[in-house]
Amino acid sequence: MSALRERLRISNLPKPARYSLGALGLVFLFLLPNKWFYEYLGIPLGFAYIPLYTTKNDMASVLFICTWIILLSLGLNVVVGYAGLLDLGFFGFFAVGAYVVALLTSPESKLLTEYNWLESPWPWLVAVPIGIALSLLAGVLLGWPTLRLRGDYLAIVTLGFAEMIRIVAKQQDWILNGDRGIPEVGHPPGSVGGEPLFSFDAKPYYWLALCVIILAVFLIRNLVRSRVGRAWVAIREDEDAAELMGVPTFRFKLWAFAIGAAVGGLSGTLWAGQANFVNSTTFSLENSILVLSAVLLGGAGNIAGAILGGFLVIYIPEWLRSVGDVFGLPETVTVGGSTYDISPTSLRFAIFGIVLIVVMIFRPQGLWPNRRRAAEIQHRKKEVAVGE
Amino acid sequence: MNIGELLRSFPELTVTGVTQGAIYALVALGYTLVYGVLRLINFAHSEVFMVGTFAALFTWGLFGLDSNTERPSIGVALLAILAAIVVAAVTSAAVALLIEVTAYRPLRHRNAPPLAFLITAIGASFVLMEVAGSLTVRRPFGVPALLPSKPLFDIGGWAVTPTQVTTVVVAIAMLVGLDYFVQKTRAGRGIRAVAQDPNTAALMGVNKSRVIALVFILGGLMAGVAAVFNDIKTGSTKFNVGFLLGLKAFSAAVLGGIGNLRGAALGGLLLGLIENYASALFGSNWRDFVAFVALIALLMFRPTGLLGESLGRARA
Amino acid sequence: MLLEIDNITLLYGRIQALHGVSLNVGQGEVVALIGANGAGKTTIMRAISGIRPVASGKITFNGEDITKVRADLRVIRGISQSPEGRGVFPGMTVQENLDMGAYTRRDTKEIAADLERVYGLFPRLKERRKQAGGTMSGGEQQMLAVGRALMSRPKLLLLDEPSMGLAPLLIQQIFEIITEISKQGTTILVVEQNAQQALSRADRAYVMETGRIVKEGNGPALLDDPAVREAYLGAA
Amino acid sequence: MRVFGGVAAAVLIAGSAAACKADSEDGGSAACGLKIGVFGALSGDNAGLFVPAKNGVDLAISQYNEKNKDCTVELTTFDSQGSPDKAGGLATSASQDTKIVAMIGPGFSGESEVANAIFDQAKLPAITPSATRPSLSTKGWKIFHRGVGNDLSQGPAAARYIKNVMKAEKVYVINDQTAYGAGLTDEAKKVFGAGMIAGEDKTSEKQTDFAGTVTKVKTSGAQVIFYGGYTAEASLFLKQLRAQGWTGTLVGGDGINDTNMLSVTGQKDVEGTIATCPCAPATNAKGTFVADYKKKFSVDPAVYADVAYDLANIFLEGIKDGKSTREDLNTFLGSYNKAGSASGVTYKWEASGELDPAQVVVWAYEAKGGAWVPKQEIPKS
Repeated sequence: MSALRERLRISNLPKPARYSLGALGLVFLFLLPNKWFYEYLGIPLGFAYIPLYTTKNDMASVLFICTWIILLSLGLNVVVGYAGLLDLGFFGFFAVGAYVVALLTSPESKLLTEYNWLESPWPWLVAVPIGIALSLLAGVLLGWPTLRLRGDYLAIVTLGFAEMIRIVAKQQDWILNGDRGIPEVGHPPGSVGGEPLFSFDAKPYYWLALCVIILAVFLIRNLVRSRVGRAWVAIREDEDAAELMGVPTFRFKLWAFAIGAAVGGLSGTLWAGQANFVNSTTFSLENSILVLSAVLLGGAGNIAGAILGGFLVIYIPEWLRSVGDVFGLPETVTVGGSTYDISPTSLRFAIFGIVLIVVMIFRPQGLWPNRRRAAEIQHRKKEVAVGE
Repeated sequence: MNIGELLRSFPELTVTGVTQGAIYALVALGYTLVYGVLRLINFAHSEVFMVGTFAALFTWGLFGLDSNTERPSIGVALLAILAAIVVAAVTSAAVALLIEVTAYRPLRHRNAPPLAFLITAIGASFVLMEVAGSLTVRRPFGVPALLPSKPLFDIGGWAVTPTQVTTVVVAIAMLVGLDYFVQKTRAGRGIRAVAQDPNTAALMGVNKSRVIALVFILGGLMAGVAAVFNDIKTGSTKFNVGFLLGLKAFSAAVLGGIGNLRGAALGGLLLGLIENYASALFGSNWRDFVAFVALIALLMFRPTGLLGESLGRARA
Repeated sequence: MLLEIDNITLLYGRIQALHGVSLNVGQGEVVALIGANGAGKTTIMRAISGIRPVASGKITFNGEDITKVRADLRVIRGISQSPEGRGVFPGMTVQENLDMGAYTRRDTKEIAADLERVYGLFPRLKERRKQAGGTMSGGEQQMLAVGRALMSRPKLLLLDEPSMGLAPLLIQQIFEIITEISKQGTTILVVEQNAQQALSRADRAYVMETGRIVKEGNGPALLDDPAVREAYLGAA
Repeated sequence: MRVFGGVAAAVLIAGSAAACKADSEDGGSAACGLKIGVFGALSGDNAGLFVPAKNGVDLAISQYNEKNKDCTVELTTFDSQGSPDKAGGLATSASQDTKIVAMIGPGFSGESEVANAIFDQAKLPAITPSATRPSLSTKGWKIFHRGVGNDLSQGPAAARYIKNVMKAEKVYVINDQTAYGAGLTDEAKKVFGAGMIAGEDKTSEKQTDFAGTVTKVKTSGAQVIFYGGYTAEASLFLKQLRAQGWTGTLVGGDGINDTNMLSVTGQKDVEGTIATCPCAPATNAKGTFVADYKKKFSVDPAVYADVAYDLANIFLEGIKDGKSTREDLNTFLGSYNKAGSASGVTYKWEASGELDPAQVVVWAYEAKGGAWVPKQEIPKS
């Protein structure tokens, strides 16, 4: 059984088969946001039909949300999965990227209207590298003083950092304009037949983000397979031992932080380009927690796992919106004269919470873990003390 | 910066800060107890607290008290508070134990990596909060007026209300009681033993599972008591009341040195004061900002919190 | 036989630490287990006390199969261990550490008597009863660990490297106390690197190498075995 | 595998009613089986502000369906969690469903920025019961309608009431940092002028402890607070003020003009509190709305529930009239001019989508004996 599975592993297939499989997968992903394509994704069961697309939310938009969450989990995976640093405030870097783009590209940005630093809004494409650079800088600035802290102390510091960014963003009279936000954020360039390519339709953004993800995956994969990646793993496994072996742990941890932050910022710039409107409500702590769940649900320390996790944490709740219709479940229930809303739409995060618990109980290593880590965890399982 | 504001209202800021700090401290104990024994941030503890606030409200409902009823006589009020403490503490403890049994114990049996616990904790938190949100239609609920608002006495020109006195007194009693329990009783010794060295504790005949369950129950009891006084103090509750307070209490636990009971008490008190002073100095909108700056600054100088880590390892 | 170990194997991750080990300890005996570092002695102790699960084989204590019994319940059945590295609770006082040894017992009066008995064996501990365990010297911690193990009134006392890191004079003292305890009627299984002391005081002994028992016999007889002498006593 | 079997069984029981792609294409005559969407925060932290509005729409539609059993209208919810980052996809999704001919929402100003642009492209008429940011009506959206006065109407009116009617000398100004709360106080402050403002502070959503702010208010000596924000915080804040012995008057906008403000704060503490509302008491009989709402949802209607109920009824009236397309309904709104039965507001829109300023009368209501009692119309200048 396991031998067969081994033989069927993609990495063990002959090269041409592997490449054509990969190409097929890519074609599938690029076709996915098209209605004529996804409408037929589903499970026919007798005369019933379970659609796999999100019937209550635009599939292309959901996919786009998936992509920027995936980018975030790729970034956080470097920090948590590879370097083993618990970061509870990763969304802070996303906020930095998003706000930089919003401030530079919106005609209603206070940089133009109040401070007169800019004469006219900058194009999105120019703002993106600045956003990434400033996120990276934020990562270094946060990491420099705090990376000496260990474990859970680092966790609370990162959480505090994200909250501080949110509180600053919340101030109406400050540059970020609080809850009122910054409208008319710039979009990526390009037009088709006179119409701008990037406007309200989420599809082109999804395709763009997909390309960015592919690029990011290649970059991160090469990094992980290099000396840097090995240093990270050494730090994760045993920081003291790594230090003794001559690994400059602080520098590599800072590296992980900075790279993670840059990828997080990149995600923010992409999102702002599509969102059209940026305000402080998006940057709540719940989102940081969601991204962390994505990484760990997928399988920390594995790029594919981070991608899967990032996809699922968005897709599952969004898909759950429609499951009431699919299965013909009642929306409300009346108990003792009181009506309670039990529609999957309103309970979807409760259901998602149960999914998280169940997955972690049966696959503590995540759904698609790093093979080596999975093996370690499999063996740990046998070492549970008697009767525990 | 508004130093005048701070100086003018210093006594009252201190009194209200101590009251808030007492509630933080009680909730922080739950984080610290579990962390001390399991090295685990019990993210769902905030919802244990939230359930407690509703349990208290329910109890007062049984007394026929709601936010519109006249203030009851002092005897009835104290009885109602006492009943609410019992009900809320027991309910919270039961929820805490339920979380341990459903979300953590199965993972321990599989020797799962620490971060897996964090995810089930987040999952449990989602479940509790969303279910409570659905059941309560996500609306706020008013708490009956119980204790008279006439001040009991003055501190530096600031009137101290019965609510503040009761909150602080009960919190101190709970803290002292818990400290005594952990330091002096057989079960408390078991907790400390597991916290300090789980393997050796097993060699002494300590049942680790039972100790862990006990720790969750104790944390739940504290959170339940905190919930009662938070109800009385803020005058209302809502399905998401735990989130922010849990975050603060967790910060307080870290501030004092997570895993350290007295540290949690100290951290809670400090955080309550810092917040109040900060809202006078910089405006309430910067309150949490300043609290986090203070926390981070402190961790720079004392990387394991004010009193250092670990249950009972800090030498008294 | 008080303790019978039948063909147990044990894994650390993918590494097999014990390969079918069998040994037994009779009522009232002092049995020594000697071997080089990493031979698996401590692992056997952990298997007996139950903080490590065995992969296969059987452990019988007092006629009862305890292979699947939880560690804390084995203490109640009468197995007590002074673990390797002493395992003193650093944040507890000497007195509290000793009280931990009697954790499973409820007979307050007799506990007090046993406490006096331990203080009688280790007067040094009595002097330091209020001191935190973590602040004591290595020798004192060792005494504390042994004393604490006695506090549960064990039928079988497991001593893991009681002489580790001690000055020669203290080693002598510790072993005299072990003999004393044995005379008072407690069965003892002792793991030692100091083969000289262990073998000269043991009724029987086992020699371990790389997770297997390679020799067994009378303590004094093994002391005279040339192979043992060469391997563990540093003399031909 | 067993789980899967259960799923399959559920599907079979659900039968052909289960979402079949082809289903939405056929159906009865043109005007039947239409859908009205509700767009806003239905779960998550901000849901408390919008769930009542959704319930209001739900009530209106179920009452309509009760009377028109042969030709019903369906409610479709879009839970954006109030967040602009979720709004785009849901708005697109709503636009694509041609059965959806009308939209109540989005609930908040932030998500409105994103969603209305998409509705405008799809020509889907939308009326927001609660997004009060003034600039929303200046974006050139043809489908945008606002069912309440914006910050520019209520903020100054409340300020005038404090200044001219209450004749307060000192007022403490507080907002909750939401677009609504800050907008309200910003406009009010312009009326007060600097000399009148005894102090300012900001609260946050989800905040439950207001000790710092309470202390500041008390030491400032102000006897009037203008609070820009919602019931969830205002009720707690007022309660804590009273617990510390503050005896002044709290004045707020329609964000606190709901029954929860009364019940959560408690009759004794809330007594005397002023809430403005762009609705006149003559039409403010509220009919059987409160009772009906309470019967259906077992709670008192909260902020914007009445507005949303009225707005849904406007759409339903249009549908009943045979306006079965988005364009028709949008035109219908353009010429509408009637008072709502629950909120008492006269709904007549300008081309920009704002309520006709002539119709926006702002009244002050006072909490008295456990109810909001109309006090007086606030003069326009």
